[in-house]
Amino acid sequence: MSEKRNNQESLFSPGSSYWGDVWLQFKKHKGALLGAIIFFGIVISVMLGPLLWPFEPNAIDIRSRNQGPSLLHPFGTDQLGRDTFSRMIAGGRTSITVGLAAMFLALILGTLIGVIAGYFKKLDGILMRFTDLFLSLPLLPLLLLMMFLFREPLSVSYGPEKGMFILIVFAIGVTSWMPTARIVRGDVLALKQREFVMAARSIGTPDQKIILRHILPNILSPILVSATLGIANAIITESALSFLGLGFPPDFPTWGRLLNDAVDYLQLHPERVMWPGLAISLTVLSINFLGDGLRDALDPRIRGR
Amino acid sequence: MKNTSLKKSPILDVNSLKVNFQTKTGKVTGVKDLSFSIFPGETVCLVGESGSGKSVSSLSIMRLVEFGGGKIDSGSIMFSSNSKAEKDLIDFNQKDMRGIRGNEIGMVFQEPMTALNPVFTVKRQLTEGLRIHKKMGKKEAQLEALNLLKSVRIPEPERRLNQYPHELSGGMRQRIVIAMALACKPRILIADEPTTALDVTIQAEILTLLNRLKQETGTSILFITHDMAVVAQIADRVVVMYNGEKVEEGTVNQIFNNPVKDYTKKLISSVPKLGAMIGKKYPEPLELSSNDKLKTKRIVGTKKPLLEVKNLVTRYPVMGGMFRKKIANLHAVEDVSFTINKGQTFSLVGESGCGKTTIARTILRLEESVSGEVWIEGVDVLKQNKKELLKQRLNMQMVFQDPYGSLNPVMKLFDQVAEPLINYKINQGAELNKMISELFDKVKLPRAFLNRYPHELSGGQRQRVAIARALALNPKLLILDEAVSALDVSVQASVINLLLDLQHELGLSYLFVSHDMAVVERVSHYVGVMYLGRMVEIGDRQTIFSNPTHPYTKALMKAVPIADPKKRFRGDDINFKAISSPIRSLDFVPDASSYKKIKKDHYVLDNDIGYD
Amino acid sequence: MKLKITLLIAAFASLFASAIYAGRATDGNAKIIYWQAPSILNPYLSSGTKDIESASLVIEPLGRYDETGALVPWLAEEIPTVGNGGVSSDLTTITWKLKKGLLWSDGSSVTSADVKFTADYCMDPDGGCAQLNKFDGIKSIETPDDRTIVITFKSPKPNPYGPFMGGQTPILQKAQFENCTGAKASQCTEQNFNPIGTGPFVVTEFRPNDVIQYKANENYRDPNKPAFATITFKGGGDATAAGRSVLETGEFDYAWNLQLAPEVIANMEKAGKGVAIAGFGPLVERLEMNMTDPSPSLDADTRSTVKAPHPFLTDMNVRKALSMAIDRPLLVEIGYGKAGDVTCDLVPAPDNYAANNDYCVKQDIAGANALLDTAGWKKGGDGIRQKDGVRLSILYQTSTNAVRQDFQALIKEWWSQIGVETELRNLNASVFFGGDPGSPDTFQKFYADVEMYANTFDGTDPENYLGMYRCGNEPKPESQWQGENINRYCDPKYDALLDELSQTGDLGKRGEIAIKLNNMLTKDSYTIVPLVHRGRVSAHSNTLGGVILNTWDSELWNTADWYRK
Amino acid sequence: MFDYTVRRLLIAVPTLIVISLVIFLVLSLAPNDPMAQVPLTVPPEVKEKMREALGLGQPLYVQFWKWLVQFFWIEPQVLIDHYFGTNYSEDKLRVISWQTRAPVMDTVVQRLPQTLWVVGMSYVVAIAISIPIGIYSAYKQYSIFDQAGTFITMVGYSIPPFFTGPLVIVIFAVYLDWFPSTYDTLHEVNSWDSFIIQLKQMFLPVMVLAIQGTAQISRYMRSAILDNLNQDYVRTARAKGLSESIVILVHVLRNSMIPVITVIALNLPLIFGGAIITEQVFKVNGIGQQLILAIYANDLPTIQTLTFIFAFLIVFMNLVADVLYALLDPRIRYE
Repeated sequence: MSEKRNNQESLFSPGSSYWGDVWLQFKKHKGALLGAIIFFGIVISVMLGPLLWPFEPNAIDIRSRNQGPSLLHPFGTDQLGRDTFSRMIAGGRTSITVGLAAMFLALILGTLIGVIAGYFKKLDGILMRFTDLFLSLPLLPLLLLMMFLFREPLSVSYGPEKGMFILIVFAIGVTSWMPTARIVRGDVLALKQREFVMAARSIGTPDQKIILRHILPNILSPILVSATLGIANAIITESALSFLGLGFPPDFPTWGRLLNDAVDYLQLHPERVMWPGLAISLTVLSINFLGDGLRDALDPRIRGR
Repeated sequence: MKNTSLKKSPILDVNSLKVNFQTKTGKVTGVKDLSFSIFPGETVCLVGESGSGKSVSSLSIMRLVEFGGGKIDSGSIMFSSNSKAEKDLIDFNQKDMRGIRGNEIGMVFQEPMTALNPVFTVKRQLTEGLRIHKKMGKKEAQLEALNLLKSVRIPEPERRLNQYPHELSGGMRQRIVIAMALACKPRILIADEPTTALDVTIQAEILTLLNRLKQETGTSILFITHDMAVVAQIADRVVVMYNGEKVEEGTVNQIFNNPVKDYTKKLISSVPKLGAMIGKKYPEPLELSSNDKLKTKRIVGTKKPLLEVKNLVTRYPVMGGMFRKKIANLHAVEDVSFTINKGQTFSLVGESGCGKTTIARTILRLEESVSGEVWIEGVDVLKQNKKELLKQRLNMQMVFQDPYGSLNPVMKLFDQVAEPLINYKINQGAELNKMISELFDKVKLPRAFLNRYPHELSGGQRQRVAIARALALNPKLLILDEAVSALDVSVQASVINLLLDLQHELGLSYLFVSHDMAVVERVSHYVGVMYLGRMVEIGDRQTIFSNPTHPYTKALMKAVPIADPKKRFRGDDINFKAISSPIRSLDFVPDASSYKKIKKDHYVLDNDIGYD
Repeated sequence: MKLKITLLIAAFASLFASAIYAGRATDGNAKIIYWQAPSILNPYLSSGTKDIESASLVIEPLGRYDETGALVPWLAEEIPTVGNGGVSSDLTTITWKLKKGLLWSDGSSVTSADVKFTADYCMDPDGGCAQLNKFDGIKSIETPDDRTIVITFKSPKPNPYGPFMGGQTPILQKAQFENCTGAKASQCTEQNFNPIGTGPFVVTEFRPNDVIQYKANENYRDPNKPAFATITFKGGGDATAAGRSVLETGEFDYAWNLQLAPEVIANMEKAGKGVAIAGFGPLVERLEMNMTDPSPSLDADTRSTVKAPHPFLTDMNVRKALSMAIDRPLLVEIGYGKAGDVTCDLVPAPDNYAANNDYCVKQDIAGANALLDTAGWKKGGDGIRQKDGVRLSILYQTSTNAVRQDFQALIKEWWSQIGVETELRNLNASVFFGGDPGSPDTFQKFYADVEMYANTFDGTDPENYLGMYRCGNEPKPESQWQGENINRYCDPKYDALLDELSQTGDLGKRGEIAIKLNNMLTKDSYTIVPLVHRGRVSAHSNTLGGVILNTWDSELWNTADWYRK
Repeated sequence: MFDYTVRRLLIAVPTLIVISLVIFLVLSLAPNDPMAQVPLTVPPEVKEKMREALGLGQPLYVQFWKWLVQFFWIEPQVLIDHYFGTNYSEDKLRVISWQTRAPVMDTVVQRLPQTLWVVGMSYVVAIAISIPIGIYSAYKQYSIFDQAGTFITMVGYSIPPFFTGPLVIVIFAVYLDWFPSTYDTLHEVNSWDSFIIQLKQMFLPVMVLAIQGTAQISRYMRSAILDNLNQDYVRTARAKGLSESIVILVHVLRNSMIPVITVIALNLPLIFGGAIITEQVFKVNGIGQQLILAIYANDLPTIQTLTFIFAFLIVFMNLVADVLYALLDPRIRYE
């Protein structure tokens, strides 16, 4: 044991920080690097796209409807002559925002529950039962039900799009925190046995400070990894809801919505399925690779090699 | 030892072996240049500190190093097998190597807890090699497995066959690993730190077992260890390694009595030898090099009590059954009392699970006790509420065993040492910086380390950081829980000296928790020996070591290997009594500890605790 | 309409064809796919089209509507009219006479008692009958003999063809359903899943929400029919898959109601396995203008009620301009293709009642702008017209549905060209049409300025349909927001004309009045702005013969005549 | 082992009851109305009558209690009657679907086998594909195979089944005409040929579902194998001279299966979710499709029963996984 560690030690050039090291390892994972580049590329183009691209996603141009890809409309136009590229950008904005927001919610919930369950022994039993309960709930039906339940009240108070956004984020968030909670709990339990946590207690660090200073920074790796998986999951779930007719309203583009609308045109205008399909796959894929690389980079056992 | 074997030709001849590892920063050398040979029937010890390349060498001989990313770059490993003439193992492909592994060379690893596959029975794992190499049938192999278990002296061998590894104790598991390695009667047994993870009594048993097996079967042993005391107990010849290279080679007597190289000398002098303190009333630092002698300080301390532990009881509930209810109690600490004087060291010794660490943690209220009192500075720590306790922690601080685990890997060292000061709002800004810098000076760490992260430090350096952190609040008592056990000998010696220095300088009191009798002898004023949660013997250090009275203390003393080849274990069969379980049923009422006074400051437990 | 002529020709062709085929149960198996799966085979317990139509292969009414909307006798010998004496001259009784020798599929005879039982079954107050409105106003039913049924109404019924006319009200066998009346109706699973009927087929297996297996009825009244020995009726999936399985893969012979984009259907047809056919009933997609003020600032008792007139939609010029700005042919092209027609009428069919207006066919943005200009609606700085501080800002709501959202987007675009600002809103169909008085989002509450949906009427008589727009029939808090006068239209002249219609028995006269009523709502007042006359597109394989698409009755009304080419 | 299993069972019971309560409450709070799909031509009074006939408007606790009794007391009796010819359940009110007016459980019994077949088969296929991929990827970590395997399985994971479904239909059913696009639920297997037809019609839905599972399982398999490859016992096994195939396929695999089994069970909700969509796309008459139809039709008793059955299946499969876990891992067995 100790020998292996010493070996590792000698490998670290002095002065390198923890994150610098993670970055070094991360760079080694070519897939992850590519994934990161693609993902951030997609995010940036989706966020900045509307500023640069001349077409509005909802601007109708009846004369140029159902066009294939051209220089003017690189992705073609739809049945109302709306520019598909600008719709893809608008859709990506929603999909990625939903993904990120739902992921954050799930992460916060999962981490909170995981940390509390792992750290406070008294609450562990009940919180884990609670987690198991959620894990046994049939998610898709539950999601569908939640759509029915809350879409109206929310769209009244926040408008159909914002209301739907809140609902979808909330619904995906509260149904996908469990794996994070489980992993985090396990790691916190292990971490609690580590002597530096005990040392922190013995030097009088209060519980909440121990969690903030010592526990959370050290469980960042599982959290980050489940974050990447969470984004991917949320994007797919949102599109599945759109497919079942329970997502955003039809005039509000998201990738799932665009894909679903285009499925009918699969044979007639195959490019219409391709764009959103490609966008979803590419995003999810790149995030997954990103997560893979992060996991490897953050895992000290692998980092040494 | 007789050197008749030297006349024969070696079984194994390693010649300028060079092993590299491919890592992200390029090639890293595991073994630079190593040559040695093993002759029939002899035990060669490969000794060195961590990172010296000794394990890599053994794995290279087995050609297992390739599975860990290593590559043998050059050199030769000539092996004369049973049947064929001498061959270079480096030329073998992995398929041919399989005929050698387990068949002609057996191997035993360090961790008996993980070396066995948890999901297969002992029988299955024992017979596997036999069926492959010896082409035995199922029945035959089973019979042979039973014989093997008998030969490694496992009690109830028939029952063990159908058990799973987790049902066995660490000592039993290591015996099974040894049985597995010896199953096909190999010409060489490679034992890679086979006793490091074991308690001393079990270590002694395993060492005698290996010695005996060697005599019975004539197997040569390549024994890898970092522990000079173990080397002294078992080796015929010793190869000292440092940084991937051989430093010195010679017979065990040569190495211990007339080391040639400085490194070897330093290594030998760093090892605390049991009995080295005979006749010295007070602890004093180790003499690491000849010029250290001048600065020998004796630590006298005072006779004023600082900490008094009275009738401490700590139990843990054992959950089980269908409803996960409390079904039993683990009696970790049972009616223990002792006193620590100001400026002195009280040591708690005992084997794993005896409750010594629990006591340390209970005093700090890191674990909660069932009953008892812990008095320091006129207050009972166990009765204090959370707020008062926080104040109390200013008096006591702890240093933990694992230098890798006791520091937060993602926090800068400065922040970690400053944390207690920030918690107690003692200092801020420039003054804080100054204070931390001084603490680093105190533990002899360069100030440049302040902004580093733990992984950039070596084990010893980390332990110094941990000590600095513990000292930050200027406590009166430092609880050292196996604080030097995980360190390499040379590092261990310097940390011990640092601790003694600090005690001398600051008048600190130590509660020193350790399983290493030799270290305890070096640092203690008073010693308490623990067994199954009870203090079985307590007294001043000299008395305990010169006149162990309780049978358990005696056994413990007998089991400690001494770093002197002249003081080897005698008996053919050392068989210590297995430690019984501290788990008792809920209605079990333990009797209060009663002690027999042998003389002043020397008490022996009178209760029947199942050890005699 | 051209299409109808084609259909007629097709019908004749099939008549000839039917003369050719060999006889009962000789053509093997036919496969029908409905993308909505039938869940029950009793139309009295479900109003779903899928359920009614899948049941229509088994149980039959006394009379049916044919593909032109004309009444044809089915189990009855003839359609009773005032002319043939079947309907009393005071329009209060109707007398049906069953055909001779009719047998149930179990071999027993069909009698008038079965018919009377069926009426009693539905009119049982505890039964929750889905077709109860068809039996509205019935005073008594007598069965003077085994074949005669006399239905007496409480008041004159110019259109007495409610009960037992069309697929919704087929005859149930008394013997089978005797113990299933009232509250027990829903527990008779076996009966509801396998009703004994007089139709060309009998159920051999029913898997709710999935598949029905039929075989030819041995006791069917025409010994040479049906041609198919068995029929498999598969339900579920989506319209695309259903269309594909008929038009492209040829796995099925008949697919119902292909609500697909026109070009998608056209593309599927290219595979050459089958053809899409269209038929039109009176279904109209329209805009309804809210004549009352939906402003959220009003309290619940006033909002969208007649107490508060709408700030600008009460101006006829505004409504007219809004209608003029719409390019209906484009809407048809994008949304419905073959399955749609431009219409300016609320009642576009049947011919007798259709006004056949064409005032709205051509889009006229300039005209609309000019109209608003002269009416005093001036464009403000933001391009939105206003008058006396009232801005032409419209909340335009409809149910969630891809075609409707396309329409919304297009219409919003056109209206912006005439200086009208539009906010779009779409609501889940089950909420929008759900009628829950607690929900603010039902189409009845009309908390919007304009809403779009489609509606139609049963059978061929629009009296009740036009009667919806009677004064006082508007949804309001006092009526728990129930009522059909969605746009809160109120014109005493309209009501008087409605009264006249209810007293008129003569078909020609009725047509005239209905057209007048239609024009009052559309052409004259623009209270209702019709957009598209929606038809239905179904598809059948090239080898399936005898299909006559009928939108007035069950699409599967003539399966007895279907055959394999 | 026995204690362990019984404890798991005992935990499952309250879990199921709480789940049923959650489902019930969520459902009854939903503002959907079973009459919404009724055509506009049906007047409101008639709708009101129909609504009453469905038994709406009773207090919540009465409905829940009624459902509990019907589901846990009467339905088992029906089952007993069915098998033993007794008539305990006669004239007792069962859970009746609003849509079909038939006992929900009758339809469930009819449809459950298809769902179990499709989900089960896709699991088998997914496991059969992913385990070798996982093992080999881990064994040759960062090799071309590993990278490609990762890529392909992730592509499979990232494409949602509602997209793959129509896609494979267009490719394999429309253009290539290899497989049918709809699942013939009436098909009976009674000969070799009909068996082939059955295989053919199951092929597409099973594949679409399996693709999703494969990605996840092989990822977990890979990391479990990686974890175990670093373990000391692997070195011990090699030091014994065992061949690599025995080391990996016997020693490592058995240990790696332990966490993977849990993951497989934990993924069940996801697969059931996928099954709902796949059944919808291929018109397989499983309970997933039934659920979607029931949701569209606001058929409360059916939604309730089906959601609960899904929950039950998940809990049950988790239980099976726990027991398997214990069978594979002797450390748990004697806990």
